[in-house]
Amino acid sequence: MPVLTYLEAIRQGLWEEMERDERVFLLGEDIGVYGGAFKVTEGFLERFGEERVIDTPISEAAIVGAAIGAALVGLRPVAEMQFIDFISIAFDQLTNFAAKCRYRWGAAVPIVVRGPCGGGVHGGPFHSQNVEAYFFHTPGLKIVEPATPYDAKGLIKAAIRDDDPVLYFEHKYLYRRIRGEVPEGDYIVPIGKADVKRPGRDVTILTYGWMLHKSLEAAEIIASEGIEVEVVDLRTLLPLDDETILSSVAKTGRAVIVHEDTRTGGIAGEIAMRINERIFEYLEAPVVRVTAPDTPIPFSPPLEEFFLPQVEEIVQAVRWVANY
Amino acid sequence: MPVLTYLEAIRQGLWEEMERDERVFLLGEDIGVYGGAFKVTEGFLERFGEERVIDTPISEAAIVGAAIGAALVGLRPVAEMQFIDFISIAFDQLTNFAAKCRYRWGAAVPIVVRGPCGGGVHGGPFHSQNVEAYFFHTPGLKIVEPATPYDAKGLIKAAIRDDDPVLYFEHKYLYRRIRGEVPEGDYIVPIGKADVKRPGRDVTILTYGWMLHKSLEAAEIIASEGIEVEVVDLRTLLPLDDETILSSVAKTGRAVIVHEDTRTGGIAGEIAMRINERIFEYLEAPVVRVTAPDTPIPFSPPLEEFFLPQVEEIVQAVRWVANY
Amino acid sequence: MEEALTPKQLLDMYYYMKLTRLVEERLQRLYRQGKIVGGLYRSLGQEGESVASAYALEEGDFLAVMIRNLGALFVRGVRPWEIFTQYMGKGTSPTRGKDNIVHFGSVERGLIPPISHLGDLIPVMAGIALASKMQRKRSVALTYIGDGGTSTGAFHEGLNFAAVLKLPLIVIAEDNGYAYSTPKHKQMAIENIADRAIGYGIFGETVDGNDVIAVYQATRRAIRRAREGLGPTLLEVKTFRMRGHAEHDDAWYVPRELLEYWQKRDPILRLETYLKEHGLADETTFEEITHRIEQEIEADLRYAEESPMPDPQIALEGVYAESPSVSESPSISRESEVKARS
Amino acid sequence: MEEALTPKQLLDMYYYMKLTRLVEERLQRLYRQGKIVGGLYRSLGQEGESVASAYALEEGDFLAVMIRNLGALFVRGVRPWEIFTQYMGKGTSPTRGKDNIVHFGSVERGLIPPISHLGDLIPVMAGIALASKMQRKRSVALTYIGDGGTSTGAFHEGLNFAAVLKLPLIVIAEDNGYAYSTPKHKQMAIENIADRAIGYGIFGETVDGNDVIAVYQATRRAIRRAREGLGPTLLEVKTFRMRGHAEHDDAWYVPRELLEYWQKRDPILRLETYLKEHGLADETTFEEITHRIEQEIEADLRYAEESPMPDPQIALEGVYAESPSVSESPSISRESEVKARS
Ligand SMILES: Cc1ncc(C[n+]2csc(CCOP(=O)(O)OP(=O)(O)O)c2C)c(N)n1
Ligand SMILES: Cc1ncc(C[n+]2csc(CCOP(=O)(O)OP(=O)(O)O)c2C)c(N)n1
Ligand SMILES: [Mg+2]
Ligand SMILES: [Mg+2]
Repeated sequence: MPVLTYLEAIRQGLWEEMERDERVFLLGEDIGVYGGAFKVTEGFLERFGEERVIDTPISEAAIVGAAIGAALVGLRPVAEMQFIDFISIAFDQLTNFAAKCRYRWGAAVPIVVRGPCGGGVHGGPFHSQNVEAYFFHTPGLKIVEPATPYDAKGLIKAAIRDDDPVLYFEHKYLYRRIRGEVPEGDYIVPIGKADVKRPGRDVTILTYGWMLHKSLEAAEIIASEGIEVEVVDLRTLLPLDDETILSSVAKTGRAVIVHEDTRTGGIAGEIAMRINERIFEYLEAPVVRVTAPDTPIPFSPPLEEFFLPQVEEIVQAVRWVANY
Repeated sequence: MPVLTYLEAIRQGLWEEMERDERVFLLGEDIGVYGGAFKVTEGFLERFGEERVIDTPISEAAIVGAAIGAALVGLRPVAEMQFIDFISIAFDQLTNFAAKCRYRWGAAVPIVVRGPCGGGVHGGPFHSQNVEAYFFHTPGLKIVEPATPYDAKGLIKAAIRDDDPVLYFEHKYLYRRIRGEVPEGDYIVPIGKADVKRPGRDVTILTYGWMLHKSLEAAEIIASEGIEVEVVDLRTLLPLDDETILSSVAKTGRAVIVHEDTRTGGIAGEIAMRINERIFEYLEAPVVRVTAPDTPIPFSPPLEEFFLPQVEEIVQAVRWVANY
Repeated sequence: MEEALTPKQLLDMYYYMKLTRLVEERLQRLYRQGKIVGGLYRSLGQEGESVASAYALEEGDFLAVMIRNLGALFVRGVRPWEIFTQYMGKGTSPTRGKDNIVHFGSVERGLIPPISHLGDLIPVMAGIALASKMQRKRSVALTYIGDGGTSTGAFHEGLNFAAVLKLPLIVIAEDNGYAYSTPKHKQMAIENIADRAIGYGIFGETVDGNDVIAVYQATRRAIRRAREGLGPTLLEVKTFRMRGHAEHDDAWYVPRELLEYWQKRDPILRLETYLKEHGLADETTFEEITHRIEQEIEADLRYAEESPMPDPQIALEGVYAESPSVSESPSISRESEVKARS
Repeated sequence: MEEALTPKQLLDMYYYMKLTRLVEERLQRLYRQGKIVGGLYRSLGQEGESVASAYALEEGDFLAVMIRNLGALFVRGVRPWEIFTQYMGKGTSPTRGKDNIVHFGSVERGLIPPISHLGDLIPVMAGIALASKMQRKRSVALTYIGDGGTSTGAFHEGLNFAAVLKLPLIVIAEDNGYAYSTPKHKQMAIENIADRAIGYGIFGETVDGNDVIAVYQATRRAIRRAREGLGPTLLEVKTFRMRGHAEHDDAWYVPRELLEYWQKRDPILRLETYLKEHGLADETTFEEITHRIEQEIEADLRYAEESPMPDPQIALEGVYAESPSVSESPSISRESEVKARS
């Protein structure tokens, strides 16, 4: 099977969907001529033409608004946010317009809004954010964040084919650093399904995005101490895959939630709540979380590193719950 | 002591702060000549003049942006959102500009953004929302929501005097329905402090806003069954008053979190997570929550009533944890 | 090159304007009787521009109204019972009680409902216009914005986006003097909203909004340009809001002289005068139309009043395409669930 | 009524322009040496408009720059070490490593830093102008926006807000041909950004951005009007971005002829020519200034290079006014805490 980077996998998924379905089109800032700030859409303009690869003005609200309009009348727009931080400007269109159409008047809004999220590249406070928690609270939206090339391709296809608005977060740290086998041609990673990336019986780590890789590292380290960690890659953040989450934690009785996003109001809270609501009596230890602290994300490398959750913290958290 | 409505208490607090400190000024849509859509600022224009009571264009991003600018140079702006639902348009200014100034460059942004939130008046999907969870995840912001006239006055004063950006949510259902004793003259309800509105030893209810009143009703009902509920009014949602929350739950060993806001990603998750992280071993039962379901808020009375958490649901939840 | 209106078309427009006014008058009575849920927003005095602009559209075009464009909905096939049931929150309403007022529509009918947030429709309608262009359709997208709504960022982003991509979008800017209690001069430092067209490089025009023929013709021009690929138009209609923002607002802040000035320019009266002067109708015609409308209203209102309120369970439906797994109610079923899991 | 510049002022401006260029050239070397953290944004070719507009300000005025206004910062007292430490993420940088590039400032110095989100500064600077007006101060607020940034909703909301309230705000709109890879004609369907002033009812003017005297004088006019209570100005400067969006971008999409055209109009060369033609300076003057700048740069750079990186703990500080109770790290301390609580 071909080995692709995470970025190439996204590109391939987008490309194949554009080939498959002419209703699919792209819009965003600098995605055409330039191929996107991270070159995800490089070559698309040449292949698919200006009508399906649209360089827009710097107007995130209009980009998302126009995507909504086009989706309402049957197209399948994929809008890029140059950095996901700028989605804050489309917050209103997403949470009030896109998310509520189906409920209010039965209209489908099959848009995908994608863009690079996350830290690790010294982007500073406005080019490094994780924004899932801002949208996680909006019924009507779906949120996915792949961690591997395989999932990246499968999820972008699923997102485009989904009949509801999907936010697709790409972790920029993984773009060119993570490679993996990706089947040629068509396949789907279903939205709403988590994936056990490493099976284990003692402690469950629930995570996604870049932190999957740190968690797998931590699991490897801790395995030498005889603790077998099960690492669940959430992949879809909304709706959460309760079944996979709860059955893993019911099995291990111990859960560590790891997210790169800041702590208070991050999605770990909801997950812990669900575990506690549904399988309280299976818990052998408190559910703990490893997250960034409650600050903006700082720029300078020593600060950013201190801010971001590190493997060692995950190891310690796992040890702590294992020994509870 | 004089008895005021919740709305009058807010008005009095605002008025006294305007009298006390000439740096305080108001801006928003229709707040001057008209006195605000809900008449919170009625009479202010006449007393304080056009310079301190500014009718603005319909531009929530500019209203909040301008408030930030004025606050940076030493003023104390209080911005009104005509309905809190429209704060979505100022989401970017609040989460990216206001919240991060102090951290990035040490600048204080002492703004207050206030407005009517919540359901119960058949306002439909865009005039009834609760938006706390959207801002709860932003380090640098503070969030308060009073439930009583006393707290309403004390918190608006605290919010105006606070050196950081504060979102002040007023529940429109309570405006004219809730009355209570309010001291004349100056006092403060400190930001960051919850309040035990009813002491009890068996189960803790953690709640705020309109739901405080429903929770007190539920506590009353359930008292006849011999279950003594402690009702904690959070009042400040960010930062949460961990001490009051945890010591109550550590005492009762049982917690029900009640919020009017929708379920997934609502602030109940964070609270449950903290309880679980810190006082897991004191828990005699899972922490449960009574919330609105994961849908937009519907308009028609039977739908809205079904959507909103009801006293009977709180009673059942309390019974369930009490008997666990 | 003006497009002349036939007598039939003029009478058609008259019917829709009158229908709008009478439905709203009936709504006002219902409001006073406490039969309406929530607020009532009237378009008194603005029936002309709403009807005439929508009347200029053709099949396949898309329309998105704001709160004062009830007349435009009627032109596009909406019937009074839809309005009554919406305002009453009935289970038979187009949204089954989920949303209110003119917040309903369907893509099939070419009707895109607004959300309350002013301005948001403009980028959305730009997207519909974009789709039309991409699919080589003739369809145009038409929407409205109040003088107040033009202050929103969405207005700007949407119009500029449409301008750059030369999309078949028509935005009718309604200068009706006020945005809630805020007079236009506190909303913008210009006299004519159409001047904003200059800053977008699009067509701008200001017409008398209470002259239905002028509005119709200007809209036709805009539509023609749009279909020819010449891009968007910002068409300003000068009119006046003859009631408060909503019925709870008695609009004491509006000078009486302004109301009197515009009262004399009532669009329905003006059309009546025109029709009479041109020998196209007389009082009998108007009475017949009014009578017909009253009957339609009675029947539709009866249906609405007899309709049941929605089944509460509907509140949980329709969030996602797949039958949604809406969160269960709190804790009651939880014990059994936990058991089921073990 | 033009305000003449004294020879001293012209040489001052020359110094700041040259300082900007040489600091950036040094940054570019550092960038290639891998000594810079993150991206490098140059203002090559735009030093003139940045310096001249800021030079028109007086004490007590407020300035907020965007990424291509390094020169404006120097005019207002920023020194090269601040820039070097910012770009290197040093603990001695004005933000102690928390933010990067020109994202620093202080109210006392009258410098308001941008956030990355384009357009957001305009409402914020409108608020500063509002405060100035309310407090009966003479201060004006001046900020910049790129051709691309004018497409944002914040641009519109902020300018309209300032227009209605007649605030002392000056927005310098920099038409530098591109927004990242996007040429201006894909950003807007107009030739001159200043035309947008018409839609706000404010003063608009377009000047040659590479003519520092023209920019200075136009800014002075705008400031004078602002101080007289005549409201905001949208002042467009025509210039060109002579490098890529940032240093990683080689700007292959920019036609070579355009670069050549603008190369000939380099603002520093033009000022040199002017100074020479008017007998105000000769090559020696320029060499002396350059020499002085080089020495300043060396010293400041040394300081920056020798500065330590920030103490990681700083990452947790300064979120709130009161010493923040930043969330503790995960689970390690938790056991003892639970104990403490019992
Ligand atoms: C973004 C936003 N802010 C505030 C409101 C509240 N609001 C509803 S209608 C209205 C006035 C609208 O005035 P205008 O656009 O002139 O329309 P008109 O009512 O005159 O037809 C306001 C402020 C809103 N709906 N959306
Ligand atoms: C709201 C927003 N969207 C996207 C970006 C990403 N971005 C940064 S600079 C830039 C281009 C800016 O162009 P322009 O405003 O013309 O300024 P210039 O770089 O030419 O000085 C873009 C798209 C951003 N910073 N903010
Ligand atoms: Mg109006
Ligand atoms: Mg530019």
